[in-house]
Amino acid sequence: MIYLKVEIKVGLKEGIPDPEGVNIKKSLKLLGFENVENVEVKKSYVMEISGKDEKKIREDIDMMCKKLLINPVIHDYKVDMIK
Amino acid sequence: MIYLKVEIKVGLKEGIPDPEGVNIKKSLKLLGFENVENVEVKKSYVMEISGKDEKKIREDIDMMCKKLLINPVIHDYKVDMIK
Amino acid sequence: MSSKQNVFEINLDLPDEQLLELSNKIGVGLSLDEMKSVKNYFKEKGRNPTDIEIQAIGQAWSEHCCYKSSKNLLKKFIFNIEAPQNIFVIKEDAGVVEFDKDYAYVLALESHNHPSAVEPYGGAATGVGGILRDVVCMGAQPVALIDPIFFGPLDLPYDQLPKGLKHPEFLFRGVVAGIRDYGNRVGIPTVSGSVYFHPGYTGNCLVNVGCVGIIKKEDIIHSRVKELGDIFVMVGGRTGKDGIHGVNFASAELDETSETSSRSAVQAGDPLTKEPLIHACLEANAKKLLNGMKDLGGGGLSCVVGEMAHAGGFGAKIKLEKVLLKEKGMKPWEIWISESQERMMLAVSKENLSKVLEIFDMWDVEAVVIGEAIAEKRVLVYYQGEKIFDMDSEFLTGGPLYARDVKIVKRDQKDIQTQAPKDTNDILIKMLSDPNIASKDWVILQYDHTVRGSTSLTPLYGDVVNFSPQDSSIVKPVEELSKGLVISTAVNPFLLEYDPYWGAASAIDEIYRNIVAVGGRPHSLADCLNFGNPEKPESFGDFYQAVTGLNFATKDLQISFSSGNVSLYNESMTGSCPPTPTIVGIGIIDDVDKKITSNFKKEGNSIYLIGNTNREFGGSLYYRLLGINGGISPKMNPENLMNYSKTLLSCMESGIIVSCHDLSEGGLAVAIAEMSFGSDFGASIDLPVLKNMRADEFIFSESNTRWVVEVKNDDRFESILRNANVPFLKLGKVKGNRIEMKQNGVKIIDASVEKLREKWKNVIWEHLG
Amino acid sequence: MDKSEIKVCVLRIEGTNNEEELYYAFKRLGASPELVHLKKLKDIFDYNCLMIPGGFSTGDYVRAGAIFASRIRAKIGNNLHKFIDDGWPVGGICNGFQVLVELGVLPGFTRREYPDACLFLNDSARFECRPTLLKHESKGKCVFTRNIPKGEIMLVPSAHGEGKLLFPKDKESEYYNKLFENDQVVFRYVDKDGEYAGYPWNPNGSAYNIAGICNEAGNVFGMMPHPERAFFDKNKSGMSGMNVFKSVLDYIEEK
Ligand SMILES: Nc1ncnc2c1ncn2[C@@H]1O[C@H](COP(=O)(O)OP(=O)(O)O)[C@@H](O)[C@H]1O
Ligand SMILES: [Mg+2]
Repeated sequence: MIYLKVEIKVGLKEGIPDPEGVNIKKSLKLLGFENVENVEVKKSYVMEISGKDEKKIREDIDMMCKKLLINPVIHDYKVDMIK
Repeated sequence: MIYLKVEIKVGLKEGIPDPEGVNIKKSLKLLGFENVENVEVKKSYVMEISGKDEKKIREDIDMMCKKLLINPVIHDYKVDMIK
Repeated sequence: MSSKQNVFEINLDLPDEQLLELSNKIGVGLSLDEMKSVKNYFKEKGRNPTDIEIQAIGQAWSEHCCYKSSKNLLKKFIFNIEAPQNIFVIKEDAGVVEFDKDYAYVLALESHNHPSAVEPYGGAATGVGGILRDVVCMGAQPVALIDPIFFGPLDLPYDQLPKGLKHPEFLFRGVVAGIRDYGNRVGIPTVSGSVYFHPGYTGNCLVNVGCVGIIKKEDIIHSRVKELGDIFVMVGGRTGKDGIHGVNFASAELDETSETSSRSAVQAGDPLTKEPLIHACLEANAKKLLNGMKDLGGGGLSCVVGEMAHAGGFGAKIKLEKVLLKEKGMKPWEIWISESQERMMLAVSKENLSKVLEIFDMWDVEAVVIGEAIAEKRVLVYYQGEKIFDMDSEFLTGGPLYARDVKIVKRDQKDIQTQAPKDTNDILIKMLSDPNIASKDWVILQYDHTVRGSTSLTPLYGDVVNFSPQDSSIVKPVEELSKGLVISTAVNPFLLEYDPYWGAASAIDEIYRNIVAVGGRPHSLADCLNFGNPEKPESFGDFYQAVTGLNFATKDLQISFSSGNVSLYNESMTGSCPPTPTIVGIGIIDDVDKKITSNFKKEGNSIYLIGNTNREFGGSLYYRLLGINGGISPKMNPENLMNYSKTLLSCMESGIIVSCHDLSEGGLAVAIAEMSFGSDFGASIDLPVLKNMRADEFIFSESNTRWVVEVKNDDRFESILRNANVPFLKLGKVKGNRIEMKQNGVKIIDASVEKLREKWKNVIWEHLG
Repeated sequence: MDKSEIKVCVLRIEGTNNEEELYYAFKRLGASPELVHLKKLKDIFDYNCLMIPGGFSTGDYVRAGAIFASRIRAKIGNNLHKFIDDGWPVGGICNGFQVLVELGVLPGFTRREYPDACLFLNDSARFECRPTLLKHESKGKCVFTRNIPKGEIMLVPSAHGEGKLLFPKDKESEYYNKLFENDQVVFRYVDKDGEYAGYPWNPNGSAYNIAGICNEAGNVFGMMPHPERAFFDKNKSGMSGMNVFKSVLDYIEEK
């Protein structure tokens, strides 16, 4: 049994419109930050997870993403092992 | 004039409970992922930003955070230069 | 015509099978016959089409845009029902019906099924966005949103989920979040809806969205060009590659590859662009600066320009490079058919142009001139000076019509004798914990249903934290008037699956009951017909039966369908969805303060049942729980429905009835339990002894045209009903904090309100957390 | 000043969406409210009262109220403080309350460029639209509730995802003490018996069931629930949201 701390980073796939990013950029410009472009918003889930081995944990994370955290049609995700 | 891609990571300060994380943990457990603990949710803003030099850009980012992106009562932030 | 500028000639001089292949390859979804008539059209013109021309035809001739399978039947059974209160119905994006002498209300209902099956959050959100535009483009202020949604079972084991499909729970979460985030952010209350779970929706979730708006009659505006030289001004969001081929996608079955192949059909809603867009459009219209307005929905610019010009008796000349884009490198045909969200088209006369642009500037909404109306009835598109599109609008907008084969599947219906259950109490508990009956507060309380400050009756209502489900919601749309709009949703897919004809008729009965139950006079309807593949005769047979059932039930009620939508091809590898003609009903209540609610009011008041109870268990929850497939489906009689309703309304008017709930799934037992949930009161019921029905059958029957009422003055009530020939039964009293039902002194139901409420409240939460 | 002369500025930008109800709340009482887009606001001193409505100003994308607050600060910053110091009333409802907190004028213990409190995600992590019971706690300082007797209980709808009042961890007890000592706690969530109760009576998990507060002077006020949506006394309880608007108009009339 091992314990890992992982970070699952979720972003939008290339070409998927991102109203949140667009609106935040607009607000930053209105506040005088003219020098900002291409704002993207990402979300990440940091969690502790246990399992038989790293492989099993990876599989669990993939399932978790599929079942709850992301939609593969629009999202990309990346998993970082923190420790 | 230089251009940088930066990631501003916003998280909750130590000791501030994270209802979203708690909720996601609960949903994951309902889905059968009993092996998950301490879920935290973070948000990050990835953007391209231009300025005279890196120092000026850092200052701008700090201003942006202070003026808009974070509330110091609950948030911490960290800036990563991506390129 | 030019082949520069990224525009290509499409060679149609091909043998049949290659024609069909071509249609698939370029994603226009045209059938062989359709491809052939396109080929002939261009042959006569002596040239081949450009890619943008054939793409435009693909849009305009899709099932979604031109109703090619359903139109004949709709004309015969739906459109021809008339009602005097209609001002302007069926013809445009939304129906317009009289509210009072100065005001009209606007009603629209749509499906956003396929996009939601692939990307539930964005699909549902853009569904809300789209229906808002349909109402705004009549010039109306949206005042309420409605969201009937349908999914597979929440507890479907993952290993039974066919590949390429998303789990019902994932879809459900995503859809609700999409509706919530969009509706709440634009600030229009989501006041009504329904949630159904049925295995038939596993591969075909349905997301229907409705919207009601209010408008001064003098401000009604049409979706057409008014005068020669009218300028086309495109306003709102920018155009991108999102939502290309959305309508073709909506007009095909889903399969394993839909997830990846349909990425371009994914749309994202931007409520933050929509909210000021609504303000700006309504302000320009109220200032009489617009000649016409239409939303960009399915088919994008391609449909909007042709239809607006055609409806006004004109043509159009467009400079496509003027369209503001989200991204570089879009091909002209992509610009022309993109379904990016939050866009509207205005027709403006020259002298008003600068004033219109000023208003949009004030709201920080982008607006650009992209062309003008011309006398010749053609659509001409130029791109950087070169003509790339030249077609007559008649041909473009005149899609094909089909008389599809209808095969009526015979459904034998016989009355069945069952054994009396050992524990009727337990059956009631099972019913209340069935996800289709259980409280939907998990969904409803995430939607802001009180924003705009005009919601007079919320979907859940009771004593602060405990709620009874209400049959309809009420919105008071005009500051100076005490009049309200009563809004409700109905359809029971289990009844329709069992019997499409009577199931559809039952939906009309239910919507009527729901409106009357809160004190409203039924006034108009909208229908969203969600069915399977119309090219399959049995599936189209279901469609045929359902529309004839709707016709039978509605034609004498003096209300009509003012708006609607057909969504076919709700079919995947798990088969077709159950026939689902979602009905939204609007009623009028003259004084919103006289609304009737469903929660019990006072101990000692009498409880009555109105209407006749029959052995009608076909498609019922009771037989489902017993695992029986059989029985007779509930019938309805429009004349009785009208008569009982009229009588109930007059009793409500005179204050004799203090609460009311209609009987639907689970029958009398469930209705009484629900009435107790929003109060602290139970009920003590004495059941009649009937020749042909046991007590359990009596309390679980799903016969139509019935209500439970709580009454203050028994004598007056009984005499009014007797005089009007309305059947009624005195059942008992509001009493204590238990639900007790006895027959001949024998208790068959005995449970505390608290316990029943707990069961009813927790089911969905236990799944979703 | 006569009521009809009282000019109330109901401030809007994209995404505010309770401004019409708020406008009517003042209109029905005979005042002269105006819907003013932040872009068009010339001088706050043209008005006698500033109201920030609910909704999702700029979509709430960064954080509830954050962008609206920044834009107000950029546009009228110093004048807003002067307006407040001169005793003119400033009110925020729901998202408006969040804006006033982000602006740092509520609870207003420190006058700095950044907030000294936060309205944080509800404990349920969800948007909650439900009726709530509020107990009026102000001893008379808050100019928006002076007409409401202390201890009165009102039924007012709530509809928000971020309504939990939070203070900096190290200042928590100091700030709560101050709030109570200074008579800055205006409304608290209660149950049917008038007791301070947990979820769902308290829809967001706010400490001490706090639903609305004012500044030390009593002229800046914010609350999460929506009195403008309960303007009329539908439930015949004798109390309605109207009293909030009537109180502040009476105050201005006397001023
Ligand atoms: N998805 C939803 N969104 C908004 N309101 C809903 C939704 N589902 C149900 N409701 C509302 O909840 C109430 C009860 O619904 P339901 O139990 O389906 O009623 P009925 O059985 O009378 O059709 C109705 O007012 C209905 O409009
Ligand atoms: Mg009902």
